[in-house]
Amino acid sequence: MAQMRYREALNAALREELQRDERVVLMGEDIGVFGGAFKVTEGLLEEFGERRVRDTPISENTIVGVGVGAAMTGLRPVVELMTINFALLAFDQIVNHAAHIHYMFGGQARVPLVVRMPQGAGHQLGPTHSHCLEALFLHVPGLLVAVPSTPADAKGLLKTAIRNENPVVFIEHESLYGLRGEVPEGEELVPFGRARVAREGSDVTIVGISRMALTAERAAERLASEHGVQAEVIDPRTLRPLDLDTILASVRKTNRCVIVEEGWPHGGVGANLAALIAEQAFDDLDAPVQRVTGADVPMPYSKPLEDIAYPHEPQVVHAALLALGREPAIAGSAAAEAAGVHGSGA
Amino acid sequence: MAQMRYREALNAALREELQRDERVVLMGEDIGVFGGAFKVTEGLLEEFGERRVRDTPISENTIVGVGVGAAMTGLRPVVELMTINFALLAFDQIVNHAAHIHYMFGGQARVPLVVRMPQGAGHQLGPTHSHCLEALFLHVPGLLVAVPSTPADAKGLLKTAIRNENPVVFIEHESLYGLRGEVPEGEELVPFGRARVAREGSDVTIVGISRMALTAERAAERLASEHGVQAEVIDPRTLRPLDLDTILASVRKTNRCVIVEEGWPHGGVGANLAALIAEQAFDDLDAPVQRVTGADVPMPYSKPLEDIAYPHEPQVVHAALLALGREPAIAGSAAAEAAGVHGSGA
Amino acid sequence: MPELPEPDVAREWLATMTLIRRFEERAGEMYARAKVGGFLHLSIGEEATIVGSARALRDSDYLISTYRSHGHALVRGTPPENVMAELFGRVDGCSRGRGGSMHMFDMQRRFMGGYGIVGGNLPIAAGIALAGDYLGSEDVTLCTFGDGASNQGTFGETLNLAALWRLPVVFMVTNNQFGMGTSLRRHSAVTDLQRKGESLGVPGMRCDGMDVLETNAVVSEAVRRVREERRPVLVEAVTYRFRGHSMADPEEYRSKEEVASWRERDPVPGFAELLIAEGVIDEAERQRIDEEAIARVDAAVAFADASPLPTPESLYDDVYVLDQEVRGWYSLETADDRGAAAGGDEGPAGAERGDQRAAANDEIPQQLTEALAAGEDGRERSEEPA
Amino acid sequence: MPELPEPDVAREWLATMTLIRRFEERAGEMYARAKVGGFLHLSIGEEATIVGSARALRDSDYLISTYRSHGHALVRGTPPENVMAELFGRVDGCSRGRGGSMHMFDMQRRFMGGYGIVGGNLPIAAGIALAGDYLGSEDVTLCTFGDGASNQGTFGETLNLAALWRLPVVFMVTNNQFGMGTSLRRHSAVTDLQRKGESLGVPGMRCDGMDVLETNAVVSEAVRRVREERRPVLVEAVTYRFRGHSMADPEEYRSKEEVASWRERDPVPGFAELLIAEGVIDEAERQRIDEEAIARVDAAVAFADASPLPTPESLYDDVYVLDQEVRGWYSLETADDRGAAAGGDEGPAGAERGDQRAAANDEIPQQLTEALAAGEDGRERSEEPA
Ligand SMILES: Cc1ncc(C[n+]2csc(CCOP(=O)(O)OP(=O)(O)O)c2C)c(N)n1
Ligand SMILES: Cc1ncc(C[n+]2csc(CCOP(=O)(O)OP(=O)(O)O)c2C)c(N)n1
Ligand SMILES: [Mg+2]
Ligand SMILES: [Mg+2]
Repeated sequence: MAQMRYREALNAALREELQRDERVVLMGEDIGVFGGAFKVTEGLLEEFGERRVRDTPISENTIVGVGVGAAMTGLRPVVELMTINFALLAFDQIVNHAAHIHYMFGGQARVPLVVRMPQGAGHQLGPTHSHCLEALFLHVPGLLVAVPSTPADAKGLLKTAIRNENPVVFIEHESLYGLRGEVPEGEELVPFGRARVAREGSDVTIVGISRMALTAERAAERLASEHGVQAEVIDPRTLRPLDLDTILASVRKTNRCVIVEEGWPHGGVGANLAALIAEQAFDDLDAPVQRVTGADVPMPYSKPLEDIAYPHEPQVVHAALLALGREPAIAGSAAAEAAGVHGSGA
Repeated sequence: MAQMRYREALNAALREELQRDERVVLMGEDIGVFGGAFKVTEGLLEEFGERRVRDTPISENTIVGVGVGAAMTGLRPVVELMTINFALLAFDQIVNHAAHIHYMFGGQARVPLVVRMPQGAGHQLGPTHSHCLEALFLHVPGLLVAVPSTPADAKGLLKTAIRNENPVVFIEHESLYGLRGEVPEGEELVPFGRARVAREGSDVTIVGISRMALTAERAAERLASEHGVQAEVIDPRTLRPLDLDTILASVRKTNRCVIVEEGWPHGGVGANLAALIAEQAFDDLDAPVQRVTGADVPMPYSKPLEDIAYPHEPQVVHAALLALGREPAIAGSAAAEAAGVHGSGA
Repeated sequence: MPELPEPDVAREWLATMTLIRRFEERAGEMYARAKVGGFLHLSIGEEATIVGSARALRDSDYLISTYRSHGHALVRGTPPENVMAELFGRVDGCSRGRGGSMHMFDMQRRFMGGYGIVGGNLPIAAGIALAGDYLGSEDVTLCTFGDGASNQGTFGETLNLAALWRLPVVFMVTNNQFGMGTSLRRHSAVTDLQRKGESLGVPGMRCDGMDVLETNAVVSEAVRRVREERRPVLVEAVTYRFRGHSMADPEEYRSKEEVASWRERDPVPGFAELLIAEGVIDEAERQRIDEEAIARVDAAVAFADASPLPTPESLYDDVYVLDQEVRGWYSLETADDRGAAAGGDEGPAGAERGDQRAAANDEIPQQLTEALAAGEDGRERSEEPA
Repeated sequence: MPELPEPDVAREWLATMTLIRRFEERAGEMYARAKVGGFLHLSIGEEATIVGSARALRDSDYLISTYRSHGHALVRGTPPENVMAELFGRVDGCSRGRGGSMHMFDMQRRFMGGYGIVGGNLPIAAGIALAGDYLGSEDVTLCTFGDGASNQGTFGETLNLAALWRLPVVFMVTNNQFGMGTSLRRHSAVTDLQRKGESLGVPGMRCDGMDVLETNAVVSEAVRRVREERRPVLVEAVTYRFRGHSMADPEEYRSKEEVASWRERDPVPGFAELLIAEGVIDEAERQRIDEEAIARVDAAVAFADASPLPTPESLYDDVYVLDQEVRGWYSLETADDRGAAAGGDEGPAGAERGDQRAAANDEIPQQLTEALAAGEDGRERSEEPA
């Protein structure tokens, strides 16, 4: 085990895969000479040269499309988009092409492409640079979607993504790049479709998506120390495929569930999980699934607004207590509020 | 009241608004000389001239962006995208720009833009031309989203959309263009955020989205005649804003709910509604909300596959009976299936 | 006039152009008889552009096209049987019935597909060229698209990137004078399309796309330059589609006279007459070539008719390439399955289908098929000519 | 050398360039002191490009820019107070604290905004020009963007459309030699950027963007042509940014010597010295202009510091323009509310907020503010230099 930052873990995964497989090629804006906007690709140009680490013009849709074509004919491209917000420019190549080509051409062509990008708020980057958009990708059949929250998962899932035969949307988080954690040395692949149980507990299940897995863990600590509540915290790690089993098993044990995500509430990951859980474990739920989500607004720049526009521990604690019937249900209110809790007391 | 096709109702709405307000301008690929790929704009170039009915080059992102800029400075542009699949090329202008400008610039600028487009399967157009993507738009704060299913609503909602001060994503359905129905004459605006109760009933609530509102109505007839079940059918008409009140009131009466949509299951409209209903009416639900959705596949061309990849009455009837506890719950199965029912028996 | 190729070659060109013509005429009939669904975009009138350009390629070179690509599949050697079967939506279709007219594909023959999104194939072409270049091959990629597509953002993005990275792509704009119902002059500020790459570092060439000899000569030169100099070239082929944009097009945007005057330059009889005039073939051989084409198309229709429709069970096939990393969405495997999976020995049932769906209802397809047969859904044929 | 303008005009140009310079230097300091969040993209070195071009406009003309736009707001007359307040995230910010450095806006002064998406402003510029043209005004739109943005799909799409529709836009590419850390030669196949519109029907011009006189002369001519001929022009302004792409940029992609040699052509002292040499101002006046700029910036900082932060209650303001058609998402209104709404008399509470959320928890902001003050979220400053 080594201590590594999330960024370094990603860098190590890229380096190891570049070393292992000559077909792996990196492409993206400023990933080479500049070393990557978030320095994830630092040093790779120097080590592997311009043939394998390719700076691109600013042309998001096209660089993803170049990745699609190269993947169809023998390479294993890893395309970096500087942030997920710019991926909206590449939505056509990601959805209409990468996701559908294998099916549309009757299985003849494969698109083993990884599109990496960070998401997330917290750095006051405002409405064009801060959103969490995993829900848009999770909707699309043909894509796989990973949302690692720890350095170990970042490395292990990225290696798996690069070796996978399907197009993978690999969503990192800007606020996690500096995070340190234990990372197993060498060839530790983390499989897709296996959730990580970050903390065991029997009172309430908290599912945290992307960075919110860590927020959920901190909330769980506080629930234990301040409220005597033992929360089980689950990080699904991949949203497509989804390890619903692990989540359902936990909910069947705790009978209460909170889902925490940073993205917008409507049509979000939380809504999807809440629907699945209610469908599969209706009789096991003693209270409605609570969703803690980002606020339903474009992300504002100003710090006090940004701070309350995405979830933090207090809301998660609050939602868990609500799920446990330990806080009064809050009726619908038109008053201003933070990124907040959806659901009513049981 | 006049009998009109859905297409003609849209055409009438455009004509009336062009007549009423000099600031209304139409833009889109082949909407002028060609009369529109689906003939929605037929005759309007002849009547209003090239200044107001503008054929554009094939440049989806840019024509939406031109609409944004024109809307910010005094026009009320109505942009047609030939189908919703091509809207993925314009996602950046729709989300990062149209949806966020009012907020991002502190309320100074308004974007009274309508982006119209049809969606939907049924014509064997294959994976790049058949999807239902309302869930992608419904996720985004700052947008309004309309999904009319009848000629009257098509006309009334489009007129409302054109007069609204916000960017509206107006989603028509390819298979509905030929549908006839009663349309009130003159200035009948249909407000946003008011569901249509298409059929009253007390046994089960069926919410149908876009074309699926009609499928739900037909299923309800069959439920009544073949199973003695009285279903209440609700068409929300707009997904942002959403008239959750009407849906909740119905669910509080029937205690059972089925949601029918044509789009993909994961992160779909149905998941969102199911989550909202479970949160707001947990104690009123006697069974899990059932979702009937399109299959989780890119839409295949071949007719027998396309036919089963989106919902029809039988699945809706089946889901309603499941919600009523009148059919055995189907356990998870790996076998092939049609566009299908999500949920388990209570 | 460029020199005639060897007689056998010239005969093959004529035969292929004739095959494409006869195939598409028949496809149109089959569409009218509702054997074919969706849209049907015919290239009738554009056969010289297709054959002239594709015959400038080696077998190992790649070809990539648009939704108007029956001819591109045929010229690459995809059997008409499989192209027709695709139109019929059958399992023997060259995309197994998944793609239809707009999404033909033949990996084996390096026909990298038809694409329904205007402009969508350009970046993919650059990627294919990149892979070939990277892997040390000499292969060139020929990417065809329409005049209308030259206004799409991917055009500028891809040409710039290809020039910058010196990718071996021949971009060929098939200028058939219209993007749907919008004439060149009404959609593109610069109508001299060969010049549209200049500002992007891509030199241009032009050929008369109604003349298979000139098209072949110009594209051959482009392919040679691209292969040797390792940088892209843009070729404009000036041509005309004789039919509507797709079958539903009433063609009100152009005059009958205009169509008639282009039809006078019909490339298929034109080339046949040239070969007769030059003594390469005689009238009897021309007849024979035509009859052979018709016979092949007959066989293709018979084959397609006999080919099975996909079964409902195949709906979820090939959404994903499945291996043990790819569990299905719902992942409803039991603890036992999981043990097996961890051991790397995963049963095919779960694995193949990826467990994508929870609440299967195997009766539904049956009920549905009946309901649909009864016409309850009231579906009509699409009216979009797109 | 183009002629000098009237002395008062020349003085104003110098004063504005100086103000932009001093403002940005101070903004950089404020960033280092964490008064400013997010990214901060400075235009230091590019002031002549900004002032020279903007002064070619009438007040009623529109200007639209990118995330590097403090100077564009200032040159249009937005008070430095409001620009600094925006950087500080305050309610008096020119975007009310919503946009920050990348998203400045001033509707009143027809500064149509900074945009964080590279290439995102081009179509919007065309739309603004369309509206002006449509409404019969003579207004011209000046759209500035970077060399890197010229590779984005919107560039080709928008220039073609603007040429086709004869829209009155001056597209100005501020060629500062880099898109982030990628030099012009490494991102664009054609580096003579004024030519990048030729294939799109947009004629090009070039100016020395370090020279405010030349920039003004060339852009004035472009504006005149565009206004009279009603068709777009592309102007390349050749310049250099002296600072990193944003504050976090270690600038390893270029040499100190290169930066130093461009700094010798610093446009602000350069123009001041010219005015002294030409006898328009003397050294004392130059000093005074500089001191005035510093004083204005001091005042701006004081103003911004005193301006309140937005209240939590304002979070949902202006997501939508609300009227009776726009109900909130959850629509939790009671039957009574609905009655009122139907009567067209809707209470402001529901209407203003649009009832966007169901489960409000008014205590949360309070708790959160405390938790965040305690540093529990472990947030760090963004390291992206984007
Ligand atoms: C992105 C996108 N926009 C619009 C369409 C609808 N459409 C299909 S073909 C076509 C015209 C294309 O014209 P051109 O590129 O000249 O090719 P041609 O059809 O003439 O071969 C249009 C607008 C589409 N398929 N994809
Ligand atoms: C669509 C998009 N892609 C990438 C980025 C990240 N980014 C911000 S500025 C920049 C470089 C732009 O260079 P240029 O257009 O030359 O403008 P300059 O910064 O030099 O003024 C990049 C890549 C972005 N903001 N938007
Ligand atoms: Mg064409
Ligand atoms: Mg630059």
